Amino acid sequence: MTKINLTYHLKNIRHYYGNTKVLDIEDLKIEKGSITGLIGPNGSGKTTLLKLLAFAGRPTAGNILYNGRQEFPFSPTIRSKVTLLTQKPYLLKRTVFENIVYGLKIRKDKEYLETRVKKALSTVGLDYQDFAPRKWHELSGGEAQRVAMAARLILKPEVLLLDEPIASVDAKSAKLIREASLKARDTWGTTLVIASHDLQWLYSISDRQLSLFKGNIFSTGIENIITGPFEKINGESLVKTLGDGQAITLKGPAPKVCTAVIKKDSISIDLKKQAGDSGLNQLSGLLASMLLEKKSGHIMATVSIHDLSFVLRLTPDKISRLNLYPGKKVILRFHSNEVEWI
Amino acid sequence: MTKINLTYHLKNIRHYYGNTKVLDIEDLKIEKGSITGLIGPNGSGKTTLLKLLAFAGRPTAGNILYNGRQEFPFSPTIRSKVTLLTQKPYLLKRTVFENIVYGLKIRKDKEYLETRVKKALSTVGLDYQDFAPRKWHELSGGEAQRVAMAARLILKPEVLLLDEPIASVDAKSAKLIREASLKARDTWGTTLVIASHDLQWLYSISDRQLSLFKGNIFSTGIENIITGPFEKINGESLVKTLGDGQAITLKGPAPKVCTAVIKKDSISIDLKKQAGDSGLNQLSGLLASMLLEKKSGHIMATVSIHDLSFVLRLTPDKISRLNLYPGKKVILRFHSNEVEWI
Amino acid sequence: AGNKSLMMATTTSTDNTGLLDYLIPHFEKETGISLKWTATGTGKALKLGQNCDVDVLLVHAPPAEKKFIAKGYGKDRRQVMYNDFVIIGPGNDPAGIKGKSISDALSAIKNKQAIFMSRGDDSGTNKKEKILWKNAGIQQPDKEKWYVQTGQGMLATINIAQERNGYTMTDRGTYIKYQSQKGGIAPLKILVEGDKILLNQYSVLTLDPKNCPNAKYDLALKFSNWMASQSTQNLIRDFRLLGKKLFTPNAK
Amino acid sequence: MDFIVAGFIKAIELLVSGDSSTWTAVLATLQVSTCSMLLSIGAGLPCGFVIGYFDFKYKKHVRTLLDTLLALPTVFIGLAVYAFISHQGPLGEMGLLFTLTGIAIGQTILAFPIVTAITASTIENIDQDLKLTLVTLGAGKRHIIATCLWEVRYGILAAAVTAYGRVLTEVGISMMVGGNIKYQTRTVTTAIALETSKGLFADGIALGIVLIMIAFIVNLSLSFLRRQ
Amino acid sequence: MDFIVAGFIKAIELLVSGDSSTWTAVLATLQVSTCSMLLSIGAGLPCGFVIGYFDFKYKKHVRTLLDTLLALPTVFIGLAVYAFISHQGPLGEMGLLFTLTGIAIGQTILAFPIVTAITASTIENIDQDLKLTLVTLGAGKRHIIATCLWEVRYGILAAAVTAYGRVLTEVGISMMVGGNIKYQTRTVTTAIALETSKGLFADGIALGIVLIMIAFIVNLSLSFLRRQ
Ligand SMILES: Nc1ncnc2c1ncn2[C@@H]1O[C@H](COP(=O)(O)OP(=O)(O)OP(=O)(O)O)[C@@H](O)[C@H]1O
Ligand SMILES: Nc1ncnc2c1ncn2[C@@H]1O[C@H](COP(=O)(O)OP(=O)(O)OP(=O)(O)O)[C@@H](O)[C@H]1O
Ligand SMILES: [Mg+2]
Ligand SMILES: [Mg+2]
Repeated sequence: MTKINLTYHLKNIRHYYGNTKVLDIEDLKIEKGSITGLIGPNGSGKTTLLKLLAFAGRPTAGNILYNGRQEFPFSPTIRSKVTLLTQKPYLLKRTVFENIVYGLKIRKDKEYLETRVKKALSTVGLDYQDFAPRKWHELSGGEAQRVAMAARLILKPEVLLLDEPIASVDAKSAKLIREASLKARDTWGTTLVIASHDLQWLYSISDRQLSLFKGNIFSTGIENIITGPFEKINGESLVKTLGDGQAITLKGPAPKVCTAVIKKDSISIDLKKQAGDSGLNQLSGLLASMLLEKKSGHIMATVSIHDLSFVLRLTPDKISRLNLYPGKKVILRFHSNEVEWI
Repeated sequence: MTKINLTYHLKNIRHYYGNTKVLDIEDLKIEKGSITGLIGPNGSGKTTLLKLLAFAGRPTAGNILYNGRQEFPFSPTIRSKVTLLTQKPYLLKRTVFENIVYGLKIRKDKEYLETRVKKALSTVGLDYQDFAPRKWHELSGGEAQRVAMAARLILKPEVLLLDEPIASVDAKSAKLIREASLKARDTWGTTLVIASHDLQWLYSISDRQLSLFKGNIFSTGIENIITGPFEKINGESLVKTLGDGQAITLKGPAPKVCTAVIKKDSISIDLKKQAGDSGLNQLSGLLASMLLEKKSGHIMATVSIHDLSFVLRLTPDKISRLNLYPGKKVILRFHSNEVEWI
Repeated sequence: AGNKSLMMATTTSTDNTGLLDYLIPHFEKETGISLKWTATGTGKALKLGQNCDVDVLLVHAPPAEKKFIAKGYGKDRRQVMYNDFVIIGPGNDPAGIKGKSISDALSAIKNKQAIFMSRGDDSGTNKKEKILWKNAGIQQPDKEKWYVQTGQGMLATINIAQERNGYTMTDRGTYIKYQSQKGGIAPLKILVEGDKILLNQYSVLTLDPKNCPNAKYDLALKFSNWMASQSTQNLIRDFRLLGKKLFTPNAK
Repeated sequence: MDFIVAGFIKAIELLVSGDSSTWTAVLATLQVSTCSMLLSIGAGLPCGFVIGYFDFKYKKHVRTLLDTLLALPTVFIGLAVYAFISHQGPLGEMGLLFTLTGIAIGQTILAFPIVTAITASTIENIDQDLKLTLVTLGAGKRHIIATCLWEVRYGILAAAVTAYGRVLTEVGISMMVGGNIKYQTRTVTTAIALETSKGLFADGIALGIVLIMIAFIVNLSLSFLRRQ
Repeated sequence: MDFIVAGFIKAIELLVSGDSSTWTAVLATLQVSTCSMLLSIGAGLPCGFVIGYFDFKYKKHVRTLLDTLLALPTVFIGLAVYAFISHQGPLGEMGLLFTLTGIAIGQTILAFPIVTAITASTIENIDQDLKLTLVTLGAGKRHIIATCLWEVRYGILAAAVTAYGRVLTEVGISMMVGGNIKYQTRTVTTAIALETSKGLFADGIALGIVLIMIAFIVNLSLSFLRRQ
């Protein structure tokens, strides 16, 4: 019963480049028709994970179940149903038209090509007359990216994996790509996994967010990561001193990897410091931006504390109450126990 | 006197690919030590303009004065002083270290290479031990982008042209790249021109913003562009009806190109509609995001009206007064005369 | 067989002089047998016979031919014609061999260390040359500076001799061709000729059917007979290269 | 020197006068070279693709071997083919000796390593992103081969043209396997060798020019495939 | 067939016994091929770069011409060089006829179009982004040439190896210009031709194997340049 709705089930995946482990996922389930956002700094393993999900390579260890069955690269199921928009889209040395129909031709699907290409191009905001006959190199960076996207959308895939689809795309096109992605899910039941550094955009499209950090996955979405080095004080407290003199104190077993995760729900915001126990961190910073999370109606706020950024989720209520706006000085508060070490 | 401080002076630049005009700049001056932001949708000509500024090609027509003198591709001045980070950074098939020192070696500058590479890598947030010995293909997308950036920074150029430097870079690195750019200007007097789709980031770094649209330049920064088609009413009013039933009415001579520009300073925000003359557009929409413009302390607000986005600049005062937060319903107001046609 | 055709291996001299182009149409007309030939060095021609890749041979290396038959590869060696070899050299004759006997001439060349070009390719001509050294009582030269082995055909060797101002031994036919190519004023002249030992005998060989059952023995025999027939012998006698008589028929 | 000039004049004469021995040699040359090129491309492209595309354990060794095969002397190939198709060889029954088919077999062996090696090194240069893109668009193995080869078509063209030049000009195989039989297996190159051995240098030059003209016409008709 | 087996055995004998005529031929072959390869690479790489890198008006025509030159018959080149360096030729005074230097000149002419054509088509495949990157990093013309060639080093290697195979195996030039003079200008290939014409097929095969071994050793020592 439960398995029937899982598009992917990853078990004990480890992936190495040479001797370096870049992916370490114990268990990850992706439901049919869901849109999963993949967040993480450069080199955290997003592209690697997407390639594995596309079965463009095999993990060094572990199993990937697709629709409950173990599948392998080049299996016919995968080939016809899963498609990946690569991070650096590569266009074949042909016209834009030929590029877009390439996947269809492979599937021996050759009907109404013109109409379908016209539609695919308009979904990414490009004009058929102008762009279809162009050669692959007669495009700007963002135009090429959008052509590659159109070549994926036209396939009506069961799974659509997008690796930074809006990296060099303008705001209007980013919106179009969001709409096209949502439409794919709604009309064809497509499952999407999308990696992006544009959090606002990613939050506006995805049902659930996964954070990747050094190959480890955190399924609760964007989190605040504080990297070491920490100073050890009194045997159990770890302290990171910021450039402006403020300090963060955390509790935990002597960590070797020295990276702390503080969930955004553990952080609260205020205008002034309060009295509290010694374990309470109270840091003063500047509210940098406020973005609407469309689905929940909540607001994602970014607070800069010297050279660290913290993200937290606020209600409109709270904002009105504290009269918050970007540029305002605020206090962030979280307890030194509210930390996970990785 | 005035000319002495100009790094670039572009006069009557026209650039064509085949028969298509992609750039049409009558007069553009870029001051020494300034940081210019280049904004514009995909295909508007940003990359083309940057290539011309780098003297990597000649404009079809027109002159580019560099430090008051007309220069040409491959002239020794340009070669040693101007450098461009291309939109699709290309790494040579060598190690990261060799990639970063390539430009120095060309300049026969071979002292303290290791120390300088270490510094350049740390400026873009990469660890020397880990990355310097890697081969060009053993990098993630964002890491490659940052290596390319380091290879430009190490040259301490007189002019640094950056084409979407943070397109696939994480938030932390985007910050580092901003700091490195500012530092380059402050310590070496570098002139920077930066194209990016990330307006928040671009506003946080640039002194002045140029908008490109279909090869035309608007030197007042980000503007609101409304593309046709328009319906003509009463011989002089042009009306664009939005999907949600609202309509925008503009005045102007029968435009052929059908693109309207409304400056952000002509737009005001309110919570309720007011009485006004028939030329006043009052559109209801949703406040989508608020970003801090660090330098001015103003806030850049984005308002979604059906499928159009409007950008305007607000003071903290105004925000407090109207109690604005992302997600709030607002009214935008501008007069139908306040329009430029291109 | 429906298509009566014969494959022959021969030496380059018969082909290069044009003799075959002159004779074979007669043969084909008279017998209705079509004849193809491949012209190679004598050694390779015999090898092709040994491997049964041809049906008949026309060659000029009597000792090798006899060995070929003795080994059971060939049969019916029939002498059909001869021409002769000559020693040629630069007009100023630095070794002074003009008019001398063949053995004296070779000794003079050796003593003067005058350049001598040898084909060194084990061809019929080369084999004859080796016999001449032996007859003159001179140990076969090989690495001596004055003894140059070209490993090429006759004409190429003559051309090299001319470039190097050296002596060489050649069949008369090739010399006539060389002379004509130089417009009659060839730098290399005939200096020694006429000795009986300089005769160059051509023979037709058929292949032993025991070794090559598939070879067309009967047709080969027909060709051999035809070559020896009086009318053909007359044709050979009448053959002229650049106005000069070249081959003397001597079929028995 | 004069014979070079004479050769040029003679080349035109030969072609214009419709000299039958020249024309049959031209025809024979075209036949065998076309045949051997088709065979060697048909076999060499897939082999070159496999060697260039995949990473396998002994790849470097295979490449070294292949590069070594580029130095197969034509006479050697001629001898080896002869050994097989001579009457006493294992394929003697087929009667391929002294035929154009025999020559074509030898020339295929000559051209195959050239096509394979250059194709392999062209394919090796292929962008990793192209591979990934094809796989993720659902291309099967045949599509990947076809598309990759098409992406590097200018490199493939160079491979073919180089091999063609080699095949067109080789003498050793044609001589050994074909036997240089007039009106039958005489090709332009064996004819050149013959004329040269006769000392008719002008004729040799003339036939050489004829050969170059063949190559020129072939390359001209291929040039529409080139990048504009 | 037997002579192939015999040839293998003989090849080993020849090398082990230190047969002087074989070893001088091997030495001569190495000398001329090394010399002609150095010259043709020195000239061919820059030419190939210019043709492949720049867009100029008659580029397509130049490419067609170059491809045609790939089909220069060796005998033709041999004759042409002979015409210049024979005693009656314009360069007769230099005494290059029947010398290894003469052969090397001819082989350079043979290898030059191969190196140039393959280099050009490799360079043509270069990423536009590489060009732009180099220019914007301040590379001058010499740096651009050097770096581009280094970026496509595997393609260049293929060009060199192909040309080397051609030079190593050619007979026409060595025969015509060198004269196949024993202990002097006899190369391995002209020796093969000679042995074959003598009917000593096993010896021909043996020398062929010797030549292939030379190529193998050269390629083996080049293989460290290959992509790992
Ligand atoms: N080689 C080319 N041939 C023809 N047209 C081209 C070529 N390169 C770019 N163009 C066109 O020129 C226009 C400007 O391109 P340019 O690359 O400068 O845009 P851009 O502003 O950098 O866009 P992006 O944000 O997508 O990078 C676009 O319309 C593009 O389609
Ligand atoms: N071919 C390779 N060889 C060795 N290491 C590699 C290779 N490709 C990627 N890596 C490393 O693997 C890690 C994960 O890379 P990946 O491309 O998955 O990151 P990413 O999350 O997609 O980053 P980005 O945001 O920069 O695209 C990085 O540390 C990277 O340096
Ligand atoms: Mg990535
Ligand atoms: Mg661009």
